[in-house]
Amino acid sequence: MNVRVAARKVVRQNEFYILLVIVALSMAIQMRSGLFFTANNLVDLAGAMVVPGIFAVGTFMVLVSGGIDVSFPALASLAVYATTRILVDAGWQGGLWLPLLLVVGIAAVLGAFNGLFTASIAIPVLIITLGTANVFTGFMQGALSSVQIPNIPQAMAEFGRASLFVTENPQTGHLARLPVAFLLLVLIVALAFVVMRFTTFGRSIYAIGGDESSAARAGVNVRRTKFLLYVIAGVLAGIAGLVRTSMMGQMHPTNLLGMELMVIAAVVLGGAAITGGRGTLTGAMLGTLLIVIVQNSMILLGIPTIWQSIALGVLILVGTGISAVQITRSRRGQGALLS
Amino acid sequence: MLTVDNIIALRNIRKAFSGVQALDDITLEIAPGEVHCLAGENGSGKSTLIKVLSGVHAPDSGEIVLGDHSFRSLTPGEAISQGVQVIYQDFSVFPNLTVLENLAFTSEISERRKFISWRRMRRIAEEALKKIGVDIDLSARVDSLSVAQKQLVAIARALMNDARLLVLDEPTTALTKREVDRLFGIIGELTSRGVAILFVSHKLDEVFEISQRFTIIRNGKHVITCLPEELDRKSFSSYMTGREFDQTPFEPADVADAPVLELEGLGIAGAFEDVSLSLHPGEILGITGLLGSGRTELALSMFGVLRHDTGRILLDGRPVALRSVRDAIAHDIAYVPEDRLTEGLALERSIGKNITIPVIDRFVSRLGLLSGKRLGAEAERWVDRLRIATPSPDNAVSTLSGGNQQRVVLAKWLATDPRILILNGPTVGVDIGSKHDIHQVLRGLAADGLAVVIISDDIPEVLENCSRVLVMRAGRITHHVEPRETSEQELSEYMSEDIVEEVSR
Amino acid sequence: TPGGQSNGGGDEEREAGDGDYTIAIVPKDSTNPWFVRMEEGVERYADESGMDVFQRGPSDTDATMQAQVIQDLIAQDVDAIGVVPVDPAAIENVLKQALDAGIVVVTHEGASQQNTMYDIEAFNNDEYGAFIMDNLAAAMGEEGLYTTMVGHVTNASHNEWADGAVARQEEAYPDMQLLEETPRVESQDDGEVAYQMANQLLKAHPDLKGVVGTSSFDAPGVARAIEENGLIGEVFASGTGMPADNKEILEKGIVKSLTLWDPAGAGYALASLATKILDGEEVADGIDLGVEGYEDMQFAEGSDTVLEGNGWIEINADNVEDFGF
Amino acid sequence: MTTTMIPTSHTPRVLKGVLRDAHVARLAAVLLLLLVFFAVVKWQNFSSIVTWQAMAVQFPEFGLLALGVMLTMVLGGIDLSVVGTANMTAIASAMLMLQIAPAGSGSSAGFLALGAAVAFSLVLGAVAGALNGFLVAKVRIPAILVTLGTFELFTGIGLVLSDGKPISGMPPEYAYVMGSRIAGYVPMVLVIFVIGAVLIWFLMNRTAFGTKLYMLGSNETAATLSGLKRTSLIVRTYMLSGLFAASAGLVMLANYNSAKADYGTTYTLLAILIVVLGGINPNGGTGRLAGIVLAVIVLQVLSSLLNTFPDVSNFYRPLIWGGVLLLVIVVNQWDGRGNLSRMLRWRGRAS
Ligand SMILES: Nc1ncnc2c1ncn2[C@@H]1O[C@H](COP(=O)(O)OP(=O)(O)OP(=O)(O)O)[C@@H](O)[C@H]1O
Ligand SMILES: Nc1ncnc2c1ncn2[C@@H]1O[C@H](COP(=O)(O)OP(=O)(O)OP(=O)(O)O)[C@@H](O)[C@H]1O
Ligand SMILES: [Mg+2]
Ligand SMILES: [Mg+2]
Repeated sequence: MNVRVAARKVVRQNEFYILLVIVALSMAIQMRSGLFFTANNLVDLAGAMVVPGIFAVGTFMVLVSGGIDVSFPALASLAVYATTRILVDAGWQGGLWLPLLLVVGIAAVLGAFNGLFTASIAIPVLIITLGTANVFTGFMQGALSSVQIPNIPQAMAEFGRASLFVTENPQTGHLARLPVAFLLLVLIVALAFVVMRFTTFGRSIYAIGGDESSAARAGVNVRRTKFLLYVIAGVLAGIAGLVRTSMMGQMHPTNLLGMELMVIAAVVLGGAAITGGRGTLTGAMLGTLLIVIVQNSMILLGIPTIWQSIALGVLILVGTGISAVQITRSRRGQGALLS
Repeated sequence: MLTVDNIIALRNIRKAFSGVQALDDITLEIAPGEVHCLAGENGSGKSTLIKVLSGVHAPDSGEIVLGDHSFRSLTPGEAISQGVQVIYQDFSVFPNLTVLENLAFTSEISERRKFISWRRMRRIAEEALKKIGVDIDLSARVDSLSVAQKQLVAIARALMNDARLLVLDEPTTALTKREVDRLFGIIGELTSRGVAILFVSHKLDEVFEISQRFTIIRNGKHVITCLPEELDRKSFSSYMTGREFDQTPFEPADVADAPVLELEGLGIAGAFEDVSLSLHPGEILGITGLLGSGRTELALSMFGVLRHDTGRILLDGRPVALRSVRDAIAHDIAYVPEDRLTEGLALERSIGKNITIPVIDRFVSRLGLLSGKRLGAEAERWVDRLRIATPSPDNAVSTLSGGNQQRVVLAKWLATDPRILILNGPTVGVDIGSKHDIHQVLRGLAADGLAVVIISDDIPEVLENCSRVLVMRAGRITHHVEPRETSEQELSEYMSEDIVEEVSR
Repeated sequence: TPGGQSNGGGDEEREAGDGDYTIAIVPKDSTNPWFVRMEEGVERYADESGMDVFQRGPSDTDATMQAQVIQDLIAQDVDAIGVVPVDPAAIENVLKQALDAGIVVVTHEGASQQNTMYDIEAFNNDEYGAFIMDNLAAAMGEEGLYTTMVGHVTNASHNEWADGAVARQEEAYPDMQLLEETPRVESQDDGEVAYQMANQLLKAHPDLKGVVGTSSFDAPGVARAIEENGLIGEVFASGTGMPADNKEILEKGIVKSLTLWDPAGAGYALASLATKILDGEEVADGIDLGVEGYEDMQFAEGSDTVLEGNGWIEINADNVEDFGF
Repeated sequence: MTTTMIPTSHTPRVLKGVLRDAHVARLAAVLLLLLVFFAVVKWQNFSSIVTWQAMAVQFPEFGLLALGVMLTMVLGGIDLSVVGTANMTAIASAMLMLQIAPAGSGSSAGFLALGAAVAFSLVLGAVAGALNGFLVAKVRIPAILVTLGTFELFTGIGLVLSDGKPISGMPPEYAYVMGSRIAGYVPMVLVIFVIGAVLIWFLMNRTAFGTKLYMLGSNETAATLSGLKRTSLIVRTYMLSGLFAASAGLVMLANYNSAKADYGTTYTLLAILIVVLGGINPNGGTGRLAGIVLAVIVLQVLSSLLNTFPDVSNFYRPLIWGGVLLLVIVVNQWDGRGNLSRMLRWRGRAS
C-alpha cells in the first residue's frame, strides 16, 4: 500500500519523466553508436556538465524565489575578465587563491548590484536582469575594452588542466579525464542542497517564491533574503566563469554570452516552476544533464552538422513535451477542477 | 482588573495610500481575555488596521502599545515576537510548501534559527494540529488542500505560539457551521487563558455570538466602541453603513410550472452521485452543504466545466450535452464562481471589460470591429444598475473593495442575459450593505422570471432568500426543505448529520 | 566621384582631393583579437596621415549589426568606408547606398562583393585553404583520415577555405581521406565547442588523424582535445591563428603549424587604398599600399576589382616569437 | 470609451490616452530629452534627413519582431523563436522567388515572385506560430521551452534549406518595391512597420480578440470561466507573432537582399529588451502598444546617436541600453510609490 502511494508520488514528479527521457535517449545513442556507455564518454559528459551545472544551481535558486535571472553569463564574463586582466597585467605567478578570491569578490559585488534592484523594486526580475546584463556586457566591452586574453595566469591554467582521474579506452588507447572542477560542481550542488533544504535561508527562498507577502508576514526579511540570494547567484556564476576560463586555458570575453536561455530552459525542463516556489535541485541537474547529453551526442548519433539545430530543437520539444503531457495527465487524476 | 502592561492599544493611527485616507485617527484598545469585534463595511479600513498592528504597514502617525512597550511602527518580526498573531483573509499560507512547513516555518524564523531541523519542525507541526484537534496530512502540499483546510492550517499556525493577541480577519468565510463552532471553542479556550482576540467578520450571527465588545469604523474613522448589549442588529448595521435595512423572507412571485433545468441521476465519481433536481423560472433554489459535500462540483457540472459520468441534464425538457463553458453560456446558463479573485475577475483590467467579456462578441460589427461606444454604455448600465461604487467603469477592478468586486462578477454574468443563474457563495466576505443589495438584485431577477440557484453555507442567507432549499451531504441530496418550515438550527443539523468529518482527502 | 554628391547637411569643407578625409574601417566584430590587431594598423595609418581614420565595428559577428553600423556611417557622411564583410550578400544594399551617396567603398575578404570599388585580398581563398591542407598533410605524414571544422556552417570564407583544403587533398594527397560520415563540423566560434566536437569526433572515429581548422578558435580547441586524449603526435590540427594566442600549443607540438596574414596590414592597406581613390590616383596592377604584403598588388585573374596581395604567413614553434603580436 | 472615429478629435484624444499611462509618458519624456540632446550635440547629423532615413530603415527589422513578442507577453508567455521564424521564412520565400523568377527573367515574373514570396512567407510564419501555440496551449509546455526549442528547429530548417549559405540574387523587383522610398523620403520598410503597428493597435483596441487576449493574460481561469476559447486564443496569438516575425524576415530580405539562417541573432534579446522597456509586464495582462513603439524609437535614436561619436565604441551600446532600462525602472518606482526613499533607507540600515 505504502509502496503504491510512494510509486504514485514518484510517477507524478517531473524528475521521473526527465530521467526516463534521459535513459531512453542514452539507449538510443548507445544503440546507434555503441559509444554512449563507455567510460570515456561518461567522463566527457561529466566534464561538459561542470559549467552549465554550476550555472544551473544559481539559476535554480533564483527561479525558486520567483525570479528569472538572465544576467549570469554577462556577470560571469565581466567578473572573470576583470580578474584575468588584473592578474595578467600584474604578472601574477602565485596560487589559485587570489584569482578565486578576486572572482568571488567581483561577482559578489555584481550580484549585489542585481540584488539591490531586485530586493527594493517590485518589478519582475527578468526585466531588471535584462538591464543589468546589458550594463555588465557594456561595461566589460566598453569601459574595459575587453579582448581575448590568450595566456591566463599559471594557477588558473593548472587548475583547468588538473584531473581527478583518467579513463582509457582499451581499444583505441584514447584517454578522457575528469577535471578537478567536477568536484567543485559536486561540492556546490551538495552545498546548495543543504542550503535549500536545511537552512532557514533556503526555506525562505521557497517561501518567497510561493507567496512573497505571506513570507513577509511570517517574519522573513524578504529584502535581505533576496539580496543575499542574488549575491550568491552572482558568486556561483563567477565561479562557473572561472572554471570555464581555466579549462579553456584562455579568456574569451563573449564566449559565455547567450548561454542564459539554454540554462534556464534546462532548469525549467527539470521541473522548476517559472512562476517560482517549486522545483528540486535533482530536477535542475537532470534537466541540465539532458541538454548536455543532447548537445554532446550529435556526432555520436551521426547527425550531420547542418541538421544539428533541428535535432536539438526536436529533442527539446519532445523531452519537454513528454513530461508536460505526463504531468498534466497525472494532475488531472488528482481532481484539479480547472485548467 | 486590567493590568496596564497587558493592554494592547492602537492610538491615533493614520494611514494613507496614494490619495486614500484608509485610517483616519483610529484608536482601539483591547483587553486581555477579551473578544473584540472590529466591524465596518468593505473598504472601511479594517484590514489596513490589522496590517498596521502586525507590522505589514507602517502608520503615518500614531502609536502602537503592546504591554509596556510603545512603538511608532512594527516590523512583522517584532509583531510576532510581541505575541501578535494574525490570520489574514487570504490566510497567508505558502501554497507551494507542505502543511508541515507552513505550520512550523514561522517559528523557525521567529527564533532566528539558521538551520532547520525537520524532526523538530514535524514535532511542532503535529502539536499545532493537535492543539486545534484536526488531522491533516502533514506532507500534503497546501495548494492541494481545500479552502477550509487551508484556513485550518492558518489557524493552527497562529495558535501554535503563545500569542498575546490573536487577530482574525474574516476567519469564517470559508468555514462551515461545524468548523465555526470548533473555532469558537478554541477561541473560548484561548480567552480563558488571557489571550485577547480581535475579530473581523461580516456574519452578524457570529459576531453577536462571540464578541464581548464592538468597535465600528466607517471610511477609516472611528464610529463607536460599545458593548453588545448596547447594540441590536439594526443599530449595528446603521452604525456601519449609515443606512437602514430590513430583511424580509423571499416570496417568489410566480414560479413557472415547466422546469427550465432538470438533473436526472447526475453523478461524478468521487464528487457526487445520483443528484436529481428541477429548477423553475422565477424561483431561487438554495443548495447548501458542507465543504466537500459536492456542491461546487455539482455547480461546475451544470456549467459545463466538469463532465458528469452518469445521469443527464435536461433544458426545457430536452437532454443537452454541456461539453464546455461555451456550451453552457450558449444555453443561457451563467455561473458566479466561488472565489472571485482567482476565478471571477481579471484584477488589472477595467471594470467595464470585466463585465462585458462573456458577451464581447455581441459588440462586434460586421467588419469585426468592436463598438467602444456600445461597450461603454453597456458597462455604464451595469455599474448603475448594480450600484458599483466607482468613478468610472474604466478603472481597474483592483481598485474596488470586495463587495463591489463581487457586484462586478454578478454584473458580468447578468450581462449574458441568462435564464439560469448559478451563484456559488455569492456574498462570501461581503459586508451587510452590499450583501443586502446583492440579495435584492437576485430577488428582482427571480421576479423577472430568471431561475436562480444559490449555493451557500451561509444558512441565514439561504433561508431568507430561497424559495426551496436542498441539503447536500457527502455527495448526495439528503433533504428538501421549505425555508418557512425550518430553522437555522435544523438546517445546520441536516448539513452535518452523522458525518464523521473527513478533513483530509 | 568621391565627395561629389552632397547628401544634405554634409559639411562643405570636405571636398574631394583636399587631402583631409574621414575614413571608417568596419571589421566583422571587435572583441576578436584578429580585429583588435587590425585596429592597430588602422591607427598607425591615422597617425602617419594625420587624418580622421578610425575603426568601428559591431559588437558581435553579426551581418545585420554590421549593416547598421555602415548605415549610420553613411548618415554621418564619412568620405570612405573600408569593410571586412561578415557576409557580403547581406551588405550589398547598404554598400550600394554608400556608393550612391558618393562615399568611397573598399572591402577586404569580400571577393564576391558587388557594390565595392575595390576588394583587397591578402590571398586567394582556395589557395589559402590549400596551404592549410599542405601544413596538415605535412604533420600527418600525408596519409590518414581527416575532417574539417568551420566557425559556423554559415561562414562563407571558412567554408571556402575548408573546400580549398579538401580540393587540395584530393589533388595532391591520395593517401589521405576525408571523413565521409562527418566531413564538416562546427565550432560555433567557441573554443569549448571546438573541444567538445573534437572529443566526440575522436570517440566516434578512433582512426581520425587530422582536423582542418578555419576559425581562430578551432585549432586551440582541437589541440586541447588532442592533449587530453593523450594523442599528441598521433592526431593533428591546423588552421588560422594568431601567434600570441597559440604559442603554447605550437611549442608543445600539439599543432605543428598555423597560418595567418597580419590583419594590421590589411587595416592599413584598406585606409591607404581609400585615400588613393579619394585623391583620384589611378588604381592599377602593381599599386603599392605602403605596408608589407601589400606593396605590389595585382588584380585577380579576370577581375578588375579584386586586388590580391602576396600571401600569408606560416607560424610554427620556431618563429612564433618573431611577430610581436 | 467614447472615442469617435472623426480624425480631428481622434488624434488628441489618443495622445491623451497614451500619455495617461505614466510609463508611456516617461518614455516619451526620455525620447524628447534624447532628441534635444541629439539636436544640441550633433546638430549636423540631427538636421540631416539621411540620419532619419537610416534609422527608419533599421528599426523595422527588430521593431516588427518586438511587436510579435509583445503579443505573446501580454498573454503571459514569450516567443524566443521569432528570429528563427524570420530567417526560416525569409529563406523559404527567397528560394521560392528564385524558382519563379530566376536571374534574367522579366519583370512580370519578378512581380509575380514578389507577391508569391510575401504571401508564402506570411503563411509559413503563421504556421510556425501555430506550432508554438499548439505546444503551449495543448501540450502545455512552458512557452519559454517551446519557443527555445522551435527557435533551434526553425533555424535548423533554415540551415538545411539554404545549406548554411546566403540565398541571394533576388529578382530586382523585390528590391524595387521593398527598398523603395514613398514620396522619395519614406522607406517602404518603415511603412511596413507602421502598418504592422496600426494593425496591432486595431487588434488590441478595436477588436474582441484584443480584449480577450488581455483578459486571458490577466487571469486564465477567469477567462476560461467566461467562455473564452483558451486554446484558440493562444494559438492565434502565437500565429500573429509568427506572422510578424515573417514580415520582419521580409524586411531583412529587403535590407540585405539576401536571406540566411543566422541573420539577426542578437535580435531575440533586443526584442525582449524593447518589450520590457515598453512597459509590458512579463507576467501578462498589461502593456500598451505605444510603449513598445516608443521603446523601439528610443533604442534606435540612442544607437544612431552613439554611432555619431567615433570615439565612443559600439561596445558602450549595451551599457547605455541597459542603463536606460534600469533608469526607467527606477524612475517609475520613484514617483510611482515612493519606494526609492525606502530603498535608500534600507540600504542605510543594512550597512
Ligand atoms: N496597499 C494599498 N494601497 C492603496 N490603497 C489601499 C491599500 N490597502 C488598502 N487600501 C485602501 O484603503 C482602504 C481601506 O482598505 P481595507 O483593506 O483596510 O478595508 P477593509 O475594511 O479591510 O475592507 P474589507 O471589508 O473589504 O476587507 C480602501 O479604500 C482601500 O482601497
Ligand atoms: N496593493 C493594493 N493597491 C491598491 N489597492 C489595494 C491594495 N491592496 C488592497 N487594496 C484594496 O483594498 C480594499 C480592501 O482590500 P481587502 O483585501 O481587505 O478586501 P477584499 O478582500 O477585497 O474585500 P472583502 O472584505 O469584501 O473580502 C480593496 O479595495 C482592494 O482593492
Ligand atoms: Mg479587509
Ligand atoms: Mg475583506
